Amino acid sequence: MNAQSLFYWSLAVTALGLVLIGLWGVLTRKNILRIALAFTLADTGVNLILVWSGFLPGRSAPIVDSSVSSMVDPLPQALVLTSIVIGVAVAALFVVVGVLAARKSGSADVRRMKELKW
Amino acid sequence: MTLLAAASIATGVMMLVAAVAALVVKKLISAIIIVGFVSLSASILFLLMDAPDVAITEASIGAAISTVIFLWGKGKIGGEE
Amino acid sequence: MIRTIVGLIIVLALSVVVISSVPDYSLPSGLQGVGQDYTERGVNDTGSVNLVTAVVVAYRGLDTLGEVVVLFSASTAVVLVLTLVPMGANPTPSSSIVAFTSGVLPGSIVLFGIYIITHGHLSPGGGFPGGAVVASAFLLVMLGSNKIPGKSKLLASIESLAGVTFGLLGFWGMMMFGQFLNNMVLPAGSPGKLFSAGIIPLISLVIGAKVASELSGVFSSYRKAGGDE
Amino acid sequence: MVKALAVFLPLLGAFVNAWLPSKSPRASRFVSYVVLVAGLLASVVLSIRLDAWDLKNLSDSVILSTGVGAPPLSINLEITAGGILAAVAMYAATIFSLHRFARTTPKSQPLILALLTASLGLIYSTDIFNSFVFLEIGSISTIGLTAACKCGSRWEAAIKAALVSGLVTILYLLAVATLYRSTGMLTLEALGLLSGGSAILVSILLLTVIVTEIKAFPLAGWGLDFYQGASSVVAGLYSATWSLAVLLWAAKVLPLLPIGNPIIYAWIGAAGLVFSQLAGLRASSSGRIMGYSTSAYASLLLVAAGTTTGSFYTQTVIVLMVFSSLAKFSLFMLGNPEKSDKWSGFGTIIFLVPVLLLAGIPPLPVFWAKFAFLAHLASNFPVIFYTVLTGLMLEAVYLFRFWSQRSERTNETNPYKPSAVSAVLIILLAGIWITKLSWGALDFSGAIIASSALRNVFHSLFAIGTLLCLPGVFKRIGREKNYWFWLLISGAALTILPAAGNGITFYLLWEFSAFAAVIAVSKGVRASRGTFWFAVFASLSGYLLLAGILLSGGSFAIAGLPAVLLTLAALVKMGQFGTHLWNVKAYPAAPGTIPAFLSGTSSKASVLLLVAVALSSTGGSLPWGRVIAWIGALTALTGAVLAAMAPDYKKMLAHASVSQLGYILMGLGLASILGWTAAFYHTIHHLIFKMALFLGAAGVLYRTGTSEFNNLGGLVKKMPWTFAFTLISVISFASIPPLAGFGSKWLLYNGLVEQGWLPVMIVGMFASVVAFLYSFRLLHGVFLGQLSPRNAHAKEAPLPLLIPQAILAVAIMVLGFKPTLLLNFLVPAIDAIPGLSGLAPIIQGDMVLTTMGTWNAWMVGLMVMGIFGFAFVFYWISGHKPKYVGQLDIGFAGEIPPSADEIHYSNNFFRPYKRALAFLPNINAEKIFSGVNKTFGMLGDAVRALFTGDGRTYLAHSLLFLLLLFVFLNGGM
Repeated sequence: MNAQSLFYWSLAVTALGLVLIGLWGVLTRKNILRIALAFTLADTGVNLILVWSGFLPGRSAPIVDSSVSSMVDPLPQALVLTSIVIGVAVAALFVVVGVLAARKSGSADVRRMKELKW
Repeated sequence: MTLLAAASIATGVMMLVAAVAALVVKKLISAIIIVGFVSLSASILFLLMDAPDVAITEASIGAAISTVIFLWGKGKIGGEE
Repeated sequence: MIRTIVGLIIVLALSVVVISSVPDYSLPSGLQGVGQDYTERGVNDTGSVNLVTAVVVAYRGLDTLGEVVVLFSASTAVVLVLTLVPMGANPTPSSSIVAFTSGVLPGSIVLFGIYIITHGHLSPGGGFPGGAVVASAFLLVMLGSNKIPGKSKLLASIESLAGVTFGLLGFWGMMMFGQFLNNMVLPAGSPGKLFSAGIIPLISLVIGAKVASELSGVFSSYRKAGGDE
Repeated sequence: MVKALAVFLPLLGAFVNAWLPSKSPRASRFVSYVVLVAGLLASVVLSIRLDAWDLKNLSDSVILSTGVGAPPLSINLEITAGGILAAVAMYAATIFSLHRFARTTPKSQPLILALLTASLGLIYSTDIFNSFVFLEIGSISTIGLTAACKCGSRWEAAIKAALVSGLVTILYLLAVATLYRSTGMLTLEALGLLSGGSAILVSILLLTVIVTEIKAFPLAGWGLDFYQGASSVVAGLYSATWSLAVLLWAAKVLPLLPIGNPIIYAWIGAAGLVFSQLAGLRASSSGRIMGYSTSAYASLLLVAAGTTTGSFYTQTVIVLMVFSSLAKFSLFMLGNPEKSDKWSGFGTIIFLVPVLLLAGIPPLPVFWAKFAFLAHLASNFPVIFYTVLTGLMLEAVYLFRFWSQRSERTNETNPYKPSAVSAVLIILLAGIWITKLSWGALDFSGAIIASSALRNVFHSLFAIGTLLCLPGVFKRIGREKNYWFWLLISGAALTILPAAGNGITFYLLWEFSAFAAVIAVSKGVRASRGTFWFAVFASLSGYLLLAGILLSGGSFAIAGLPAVLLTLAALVKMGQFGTHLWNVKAYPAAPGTIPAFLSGTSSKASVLLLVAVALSSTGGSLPWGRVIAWIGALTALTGAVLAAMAPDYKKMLAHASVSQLGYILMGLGLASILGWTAAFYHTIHHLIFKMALFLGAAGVLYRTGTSEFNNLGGLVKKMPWTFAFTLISVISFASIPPLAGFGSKWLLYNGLVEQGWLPVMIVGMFASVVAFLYSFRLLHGVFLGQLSPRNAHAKEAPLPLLIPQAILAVAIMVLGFKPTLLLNFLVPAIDAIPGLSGLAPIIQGDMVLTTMGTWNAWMVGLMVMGIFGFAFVFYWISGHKPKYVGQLDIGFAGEIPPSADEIHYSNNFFRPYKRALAFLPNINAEKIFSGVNKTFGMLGDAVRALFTGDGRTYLAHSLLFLLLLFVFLNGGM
């Protein structure tokens, strides 16, 4: 494995690792804010994967100057811009709702938020 | 290219360690700061992947604004896990 | 404990699923599909030098409109929920250092943000990061002042006006070209200049205003609900 | 331009609304209404342009292109005809519900408009990332609306929705990245270009996302909690807009997924349908019940995606999903179930329509889609068909229970909400419209019963029976509500029933009649339990009928399983074989003349069904005729015993009715000319005397307000005419010559002897003996003995009830003395049926000759009257004086006298016989059914233990589902 593909695949491993760690946190953490943080981690990982899916090592950023020849794919970057903003919007709402739910159940522990079930 | 590989691996390892730390560390406030740090590192990776637009956005929105949001939430809930 | 282990097993199995689905571990040789098309004809189609902006604002403008709506809905929801629920806590008064900094810095931050917004089609940046930067200036102002800001009419007006403008620009494209959000209703100009790329700078401005005002709205309602650090 | 207006107007409205100062709620409401109505108009224009309303080519579309360039560079919205119909429903629902938001939380209007925009965008979107953006708008506005509307558990509901939407985001974006990296495109069509590992990865990711979002079992947990926790107005708006949009989006994406064999969808759906509906049986909160119903429809969507294609798929999905969403919308709009509900007559009906719609009862629109869909399944995927039908039956049970529980609280005013009423009206209009479109499927040639003579018998039976019940409808007791309309509807459907020329027509009319009768029963005082049982058994028999018809290819069965199912349908409808539970519950609960209608007239529909089944098979024989006859004989016996023990006038008649229908079964089971003649004769005879008895009971109830024997007695002095007519009926059904009942029994026993079915005959005869017991009790308990002081003011029954009885009594006399009037008509018609065994009776003047013997009605009549006359004269001459005994004057032979109620002489009248029968095992239908109920309940509890209420568990469900899919697809492909 040469340095270029090491660079390329190490990025993928980092991104996937973040997603998996985030999901693990989501499944196992009890504090509602901690779960929100885990979602943020997984989101970051997914965004990295998206950008990575259009990435080619050794090319330039998708801003046209004199040489049009070799650029990375602009589309995934555009998608990630959208995804980041969506992520922060969701996080803002999640935190507010989580805070209110925690205040109602008297603790931030999701195991206490089981009024609705079955 | 070797330099890039080394940088990306170093950043990646750091991020993964930090991510696990954010989930297991006792204090919620530390976790929030660590997640902010992970976001910032992610924006470095974005830069490495030739995505300056994304890097700027991630740094300003992912790292800064998200952190403020979480800090607010922590302030409202109070206490630790 | 059981949950931790089960979670670990699920996640590991998930990693197996993803890894086993990767077809091959070679490097991609070049761009494929629409990515190649964008790099070849992006500048001609839109007049924007920054292809990411070209995609965000021109080709996939509908996504961006949708994304603005996401932010809009989230901020409306946050403001709505927080105004309906009295939290009772007063914000703590800020220290003099913060107060001083917050008096000085915001002006230059806002300028920087506006620069990022308006040069989105020329250099990295655009509506989203620029708007976020402007919002952070607002955040600083808010942290510095000891007063609880009232419901800002200005914010609401900017938010609404920007949104309506975005929508109307969409209808303009519809009328001119039969294509919602077609950006070429203004001349493309010469790529690389500030006033070029059709209405991309205009839409960037609208997006920037919208992002800035909505994030600020969220902060302001947080502030009113108290408890920020 | 119209296209853009139809999609984006609500968005503009939302932006404007965000600015309008909160001090002028009227302005912002005005803006909302303007954009909504304008958007609705634009959608309607588009729908007309696309010719969407004939539901034929729902895949036709117009393109709304956006941005610069063309796909795959830019994004198109594809406005399909089916989508625009859904959009019209969404607009309408939003308009209907806006006033409630505008009053309570005026600032939520931007969110409502954003939700509508997201819904519209999602159903039109053709791009995978674009769909993601709309998905996010939708879930964010839903979460916001949920959290902002006053309701106890709103935050918990919102946080669970937020957790799930977080996971969905991650899985979805992983799918997007994989898709883009493999194909370089983001259009939905690009899904078809995938292959190998990435195809599987994208498929399992998107399938998990879809199953989670549409809330199909087993990933429905969050949705159930959401429906339970959100306020009803939010849940209503949600189900009519966002939930519908997600379903239609899923319907669009599912066929595009690169999965080898889509039958896997159908299996997920069918299994999920049964399991989730089992769990639904245990749900008590009405929001949660709606959640389970939503899950059922999501599962149906999966089944449809797995088993159908092309325009049939689109049509099925659009009709099922759009109208079930509207139904749920109106149920939610009808009020907050947690508060005390306000129902009265009209409100109950308004409330019932959506329930019937969800249960797929004709002629509501969902019925047509379900019928065609199930027909398709029956002929192509029988196992999935049975599974789906079971699930639907379970759903019907809890929906009816839901309805009966809620309509129990009936004593308040202000019954209905305008929005719900409007939605229900739309549903009804749509039902009429779709019925009109499907009109070609109906056939009124009467082909299912070839013999026009027999057809006419049924036509006239149903018509006359209904007419005789009508005069009494205005004599209602206490708080009984108007039911004449539903009686008329049910009777009209019955009257047309024999004209049905094919299976679907028969089924339609059958269900129509049954559920009009259900509504009529619901008008009684405290009738909700009785109505519930009636509705459950009516839908059970309806589903059996449906299954039989569909399995025999839309017609009536020749043999085998379909014939058995059809026969079972008829038996359930008759109340045979242990299903008498519904008769015993519904008749006493039903108001006024409804029991007379149900027992006398409506039960004959099942005879018609049996005849139709028998006629379509060779030899006019029912499947397992001997078994049928045995069922009839045993039911005749047990029904008679139960009737003798019954403590209540109407309950006794209900048991007696079941018992008498058993004789008809014996006759039909014989499959001989004699047997069939007996069966038809008894059908007519039963209609006559049972209606007379129940009308008499209605009169007694009207004057005394009670039907318990403990409170009756001695009414002969107050109601002599009622007594006279009841006496005639009793004599007749006790088979005492010269009245009509003798003939039917005589013919029947002749037939049984002719075929050598002696054991059946012995049981039948014994049942007739027991019938004497209850007929005596009936006369004695109600009319003879001492008058109870509480009935001292009672008067003769009103004329509208008496005159029909008089007509029926005359008919009994005429039939008794001149049976040949009828037999002259019946025998040739039955003789003409090919394949019936045995010889036809010969009619000579007043004589009826069989191989067994001769029956001369005049002679027999005169002989019996002579004997009676002799006995009467003897009694009169002997000068025996009656001794009058008070009602409570009974000896106790050393036993401790219990309470005053129990020492009434009518109480436990046949106690000695009960003791004599004590050696028999005490099998109680109610116990059996409650046992069945309990078993289902335990199963349901086991299933719903999945939904622990912990949001993280739901996320784990999704991920485990994904892993299972991976294992399955890798193993299966």
